[in-house]
Amino acid sequence: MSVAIRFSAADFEPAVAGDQLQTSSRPSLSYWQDSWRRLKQNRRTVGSLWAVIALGVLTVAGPWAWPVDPAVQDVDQISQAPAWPSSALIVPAYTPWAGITATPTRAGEVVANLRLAEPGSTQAVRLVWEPVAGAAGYVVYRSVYDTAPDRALGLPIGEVLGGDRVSFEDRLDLEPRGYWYSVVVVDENRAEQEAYAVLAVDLVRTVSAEEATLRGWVEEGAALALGDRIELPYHPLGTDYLGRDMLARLLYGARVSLFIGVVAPLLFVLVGVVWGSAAGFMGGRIDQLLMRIADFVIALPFLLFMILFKIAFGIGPGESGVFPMLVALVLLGWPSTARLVRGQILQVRQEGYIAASQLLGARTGYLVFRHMIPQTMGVILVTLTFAVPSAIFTEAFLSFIGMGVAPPTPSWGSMANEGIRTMLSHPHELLFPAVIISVTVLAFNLLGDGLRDALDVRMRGRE
Amino acid sequence: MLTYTLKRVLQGIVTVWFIATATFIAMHAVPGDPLANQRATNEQIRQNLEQRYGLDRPVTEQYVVFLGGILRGDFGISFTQENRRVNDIIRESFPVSATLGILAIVFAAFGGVLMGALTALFRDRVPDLVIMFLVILGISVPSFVVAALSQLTLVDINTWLGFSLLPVAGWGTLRHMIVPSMVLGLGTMAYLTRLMRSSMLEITSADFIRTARAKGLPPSRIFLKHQLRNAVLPVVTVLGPAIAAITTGGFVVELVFAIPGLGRYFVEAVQQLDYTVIMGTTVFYGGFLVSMVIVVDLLYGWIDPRVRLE
Amino acid sequence: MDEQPQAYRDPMSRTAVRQLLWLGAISVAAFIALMGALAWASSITGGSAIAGRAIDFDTGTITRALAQEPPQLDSTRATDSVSIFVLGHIMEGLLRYDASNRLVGGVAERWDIRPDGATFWLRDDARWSDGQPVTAHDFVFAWRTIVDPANASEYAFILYYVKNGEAINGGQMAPEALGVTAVDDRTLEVEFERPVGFFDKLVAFGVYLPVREDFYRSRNGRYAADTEDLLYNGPFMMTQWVHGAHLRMEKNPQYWNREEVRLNVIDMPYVTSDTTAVVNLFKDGSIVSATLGAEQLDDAMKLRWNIGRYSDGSVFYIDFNFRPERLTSNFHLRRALQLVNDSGELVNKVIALPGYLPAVSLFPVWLTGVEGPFRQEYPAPVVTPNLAAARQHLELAKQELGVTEIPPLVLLTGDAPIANKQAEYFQNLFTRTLGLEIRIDKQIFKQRLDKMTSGDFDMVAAGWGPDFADPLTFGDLYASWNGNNRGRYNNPELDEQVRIAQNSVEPRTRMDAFGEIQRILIEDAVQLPNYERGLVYVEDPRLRGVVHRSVGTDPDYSNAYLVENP
Amino acid sequence: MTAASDAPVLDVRDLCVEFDTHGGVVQAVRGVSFDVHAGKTLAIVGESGCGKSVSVQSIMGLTPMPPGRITRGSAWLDGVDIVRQKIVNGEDVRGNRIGMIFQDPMSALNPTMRVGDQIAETLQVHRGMSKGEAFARAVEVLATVNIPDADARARQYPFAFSGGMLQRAMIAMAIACEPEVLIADEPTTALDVTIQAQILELLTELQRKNGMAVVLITHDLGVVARMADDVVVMYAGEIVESGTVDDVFYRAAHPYTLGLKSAMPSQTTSKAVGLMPIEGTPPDLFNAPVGCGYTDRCPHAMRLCGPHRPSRFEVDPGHHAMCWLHHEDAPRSVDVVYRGGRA
Repeated sequence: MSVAIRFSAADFEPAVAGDQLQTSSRPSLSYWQDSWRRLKQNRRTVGSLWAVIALGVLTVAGPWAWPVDPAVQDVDQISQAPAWPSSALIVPAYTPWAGITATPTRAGEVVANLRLAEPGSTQAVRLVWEPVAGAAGYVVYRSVYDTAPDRALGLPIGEVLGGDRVSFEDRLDLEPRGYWYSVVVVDENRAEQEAYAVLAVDLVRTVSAEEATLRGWVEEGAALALGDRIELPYHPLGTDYLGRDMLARLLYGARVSLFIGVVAPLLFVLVGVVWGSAAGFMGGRIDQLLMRIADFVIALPFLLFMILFKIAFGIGPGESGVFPMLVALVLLGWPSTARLVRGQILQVRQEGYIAASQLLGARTGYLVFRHMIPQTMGVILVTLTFAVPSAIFTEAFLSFIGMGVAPPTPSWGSMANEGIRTMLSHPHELLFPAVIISVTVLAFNLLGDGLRDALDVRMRGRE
Repeated sequence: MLTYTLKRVLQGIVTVWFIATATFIAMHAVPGDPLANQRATNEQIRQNLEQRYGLDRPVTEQYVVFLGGILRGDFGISFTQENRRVNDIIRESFPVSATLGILAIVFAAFGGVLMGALTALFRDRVPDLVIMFLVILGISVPSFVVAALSQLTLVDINTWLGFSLLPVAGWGTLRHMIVPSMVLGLGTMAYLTRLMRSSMLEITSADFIRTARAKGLPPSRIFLKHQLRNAVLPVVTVLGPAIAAITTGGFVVELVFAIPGLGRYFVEAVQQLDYTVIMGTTVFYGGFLVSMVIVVDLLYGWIDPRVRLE
Repeated sequence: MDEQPQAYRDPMSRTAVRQLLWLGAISVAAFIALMGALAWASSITGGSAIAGRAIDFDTGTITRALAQEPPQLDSTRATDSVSIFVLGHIMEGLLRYDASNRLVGGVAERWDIRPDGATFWLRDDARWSDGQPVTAHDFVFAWRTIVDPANASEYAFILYYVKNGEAINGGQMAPEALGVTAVDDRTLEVEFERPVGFFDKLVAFGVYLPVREDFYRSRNGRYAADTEDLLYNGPFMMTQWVHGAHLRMEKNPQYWNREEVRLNVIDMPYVTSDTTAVVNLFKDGSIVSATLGAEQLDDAMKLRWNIGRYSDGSVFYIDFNFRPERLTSNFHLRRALQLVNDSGELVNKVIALPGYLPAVSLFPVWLTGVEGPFRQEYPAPVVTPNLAAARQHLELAKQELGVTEIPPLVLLTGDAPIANKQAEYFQNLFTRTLGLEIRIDKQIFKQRLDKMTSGDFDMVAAGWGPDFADPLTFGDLYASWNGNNRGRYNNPELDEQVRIAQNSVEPRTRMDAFGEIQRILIEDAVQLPNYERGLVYVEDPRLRGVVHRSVGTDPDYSNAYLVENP
Repeated sequence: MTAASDAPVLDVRDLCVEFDTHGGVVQAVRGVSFDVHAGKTLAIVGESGCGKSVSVQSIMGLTPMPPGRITRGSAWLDGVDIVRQKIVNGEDVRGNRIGMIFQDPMSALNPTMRVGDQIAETLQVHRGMSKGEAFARAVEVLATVNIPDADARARQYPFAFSGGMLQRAMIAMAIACEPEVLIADEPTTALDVTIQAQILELLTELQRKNGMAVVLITHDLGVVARMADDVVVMYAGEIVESGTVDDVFYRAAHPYTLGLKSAMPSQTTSKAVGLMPIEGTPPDLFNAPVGCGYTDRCPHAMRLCGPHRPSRFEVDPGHHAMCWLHHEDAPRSVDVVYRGGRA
């Protein structure tokens, strides 16, 4: 038996109510406090919450923080990758060049003394060479790689007709880098000779004073002497296919894409949930009817009906039809969510507590929204987070057929669509929109997951 | 079971009829003259063309002719592909698109279930995060980019190997199907993975899993027979609409991999307002989608007896 | 209490992973099995055995891709470039182009073209692919079918040079009244509606090809629907045609000039309009040639491919709407826009593709004038961009229109990538320089066409490709009676010059007329020329003798040959 | 299967289970010991939340760890501590030698699997039977649990079964491998009274037939009176009284047991007196009480009950109670509690 502990007689008086009340149990939390606590604990969800807030701030304050107009085109800096600010040399304004002719004196297969008529610049490269007798003309090639050893002459940029015309001016997309120009003789039956003359040049970026003022790089009437160097407008994230500042376009694009990317999915998931739960709950003929209507909507040719919408909403040329686009997106997206929610509701309907709640006189609406839909919250959140990218890209497609956002307003989706075309040569035009879309999708996905775990009543009480 | 299928098939036919009618009305409501072409033609030629395609008759009459045609299984002649019957176009191109679509769905379903289960098992650990990241990347990059990049890597692999492991484009043999169907199925696989993960997590805390463990069943059996089977249900429900998305989304893959599918006709017909091809492809796709949805529902009934098909 | 009970998760995940891998293995096997089954099912209908290599020396086969399925191989109704490319290889007209692109005899051995008509003497060894000789009747039947309104051919207007062509096509006369008769099997007599100097170029063009009547009628309406519904008299014949998937042409044993044809097979197992896919096929060594987009230029140079260039003959410009109620009918407004338009900047900076040339006139550089190039003999008046002058014209326009600010102008454009980029460039240009508000109206093909015909635009980005190698194919575009004059430009002085060019035969007067047309278009600022489109392409060095041309069959493999190691 | 006369089949010693929660550690089970003899039924009684389900489930390894943790104690079956090691000579003990049934039959069966298959599963796994053989055996077992038309029923799915029949199916599943011990975690709570009686009847009959030991967890003293041979009363994660059913019913030696009895309706309860519920709620085991957990609610609480944990007094041979009233210095005036033969 246990060791007898000596007790005094007093120990055995009846306990007095006040003195030894047990301390109260742990703090009780309401459902929402508990969810909020669990949400805060999940590092990834907090991170994504901050990301979403950051995106919101970016949309509102962004254009104010980086005051560059996204529609301004800088034709000299087209599709520039993000780089350090560049400068340009002031040179006299460009005047068309009549070119040089010379009577061919000696025969031969290749032109001689291929040289520059004036120092090469991004404004123009003027080649001059000695003519060859019997030549019907010359073809000029340009490559960004050395043409030796295997005669890879690169791009044919021009053809000079007539043996006596011995000059060529190249103005095609000149960038401040090295080029290899080659000139090949063409005989009378238009066959190019094997031999070629090659000239390596290194170009300097130049601009004329008038152009600089026209483009707004310098204030009106600023004193610009020849030979000065001026700073070109700096584009931290580079420029797009028309030389517009990428960072400014991303900030402005956020307004359209985030609005569409968030509001549209919310709307069509909402419609989907209501439609699906009605079908799932009611069952029988109504369920079949609702589901058949869902199939009907999915199978319609999307492009045809979008054009019809455009006319129905009377979107004039060049107007931004954001509201009709929302309607189009909602009409497109709800069937898949509806079908998913219906599937879940069919499972939930069998549960005991649904019958119990019905017994207690719960009306259908309350029953569906209070009991059934929280049960399918996990699946709904997944569809919601997947709807974000599809909404963004459908918006891009709609803008492309002139129904959504009219140019020059940018949107992430259309920027990504344009970026696809030059994916290999200028990857940054696709990379930045794709990255920021991924960040948005990731943020909403993690937030969705975090919400699902936090709101899931079964997880209550667990850490 | 049979009566249910018959009922569903009947409903399917009515749905397809609705689809055809809605498309017919929309097609005629959209502005643009189907016969106009780059070069203006004189009045006489316009009348002859209209007669050949029966466009000179009022719309209602054209509709009756069109319905009669469908019942006889004749969709008429294409406006742009001038001497090809729409039936031939569908007969030759639809099997290709259907093959591509079905392979893509199967790939997406298997992949989605496997990866979804994996992420649920290793919740919040390395595999979960890695797969989650890939899924996010998969869906936030437009499908055209995925197709173009995969074709490019295929070219690099072939050049690196020195012989062509897999053909870069074209159609015909088995090897042509592998990469395009995977690319087409990628987006849906990402979606199914997330879906599977969410339902797996919910099933793990269900009571019958506790009973299964109390029966001393080995973990693998619990996972396969009890957990997986119940978790697959929401995935199956979403297969129906996913098939629609894939077959219509096939246009991009068919363009990049030079696959003679129905996708390009589906899109170009609308651009060219080629009435007969629009109707032909829409009715056919509508039929294909409706039958797929019926198959999926039957499959669902087989997996989850609770949803006994009343 | 040292060892904790195994955590609930560990055994579960290890075995489950084995389970998953096992499940993965089955699914891969099932996937392949399903592919086999579907391949068997689908290969019955579509599909094609792919050779896989670009050039096969021992069978003399080259493989290339097709931009699209040829929509119409009935030569009496074909209009698009892909159909004309195929027809150019499987059929032969009265005349043809030789290896160095000069006009030589085709089915005709000798020919004589006079101001009022022409006579062609056919060679006796010209055969159809079924062995029967090609006779003058085949040409008579073909040309009558083209102008027959029941055939509703869009190219019928090219036959209007032959007597009564236009009347028949308008339904006033019977096809038999056409001014072409077969004097006997070997001689063909043609009577002109009005003198035409370039009739030799016309008969080398796809529309004037022969069609044998008995065979045409025997196919009862299915002529040219499939390989067995066509008769071939050209260097090649079609041996396999899986629509939209695979088209194969083999050397035509019956062709009279078969010795000069050195290729045996032209195999086209890929049909796609995606340029990146075609370039990837070329990089993979599956096809002999590919057109390069801006995207692939860097790659092409890095891989040291030999790159060619040719002009596809078409010109692109901005058309104005001259209907009275439209602002663009005001000359000063158009002049202002013309003075800020710099096609050099558009081509050199924005489009940046080597094949393109800045356009300064409606007539492209490749057109031949009296002897040398047209543009050298009749240089276009130069419009140097001048902002100050442009703004003055803008003020004049505002006064004439009685407005303080020009209301927004609508620029109608299509949905091709370059059209989209170009429209945004002009929108910014006109806003930056003249402060005009431009609204871009993006439409897909048929809707754009509909708006162009109904005049629902202020400006439209448009273009025109040549139908035959003579300035007239561009010259008559702005004639008031021409259906393609979408802006309804109406200038009697220009109409007068077009009639001169149409009716006279003497080259000097015709070219002077085209020179005048060019001056009027520029001085009246009727259009803003943008660029002359050229294509940059890569070709397998082992394939030689391929001819590229702006009008007609392009590329032309009739005289191509293979070189083992270049 | 004749069990050794008095050696216990399952011997649980000083089992402690803790849970990590957001507020800190909850000691759900604070040193529980009991043993189960073949052919006999041990009832574990107590209010919900006193830790009776947790202790049994943690022995069977069903509590998710984390957040749960078994910090002390062991459970001996056949000389092997099954808390540490579930595999005894190559076979998993659960389902094979210890069967278990749960409270809510509606959700305890896999909805997408036929009932017959779910029973056959245990036979396939533990007895290595083929699918057909196991299914046939499953039908027999279903018959033994008085399910009519067992063969057809075996092919049906759980949703086609009523609550009672589902419970029978679960029992069939648990006894398919003729386990030595059957743990029933509130088997009848979810069922209405008539079905309850049938299930209890079935359990006793099965026990009589194959002599298996039954651990019955319930909060219903009526069920205990009917079924149990020995009883263990649990309160706040501890066993406050244990003994034979007569000890606990007629010679209750702990104020909590008395409280429970008086709160239970029986034929003898007169309408006038009515039922006397026990005021207050059991302590939250978030910070487990130092002394006797029942102090707050005990009418006879003394000053030492709060600070000091009562030791375990043996009131009769095999009948123990944890209450300071049994201490020799405790005042005899309060004799409501049976003080055993000694007093």
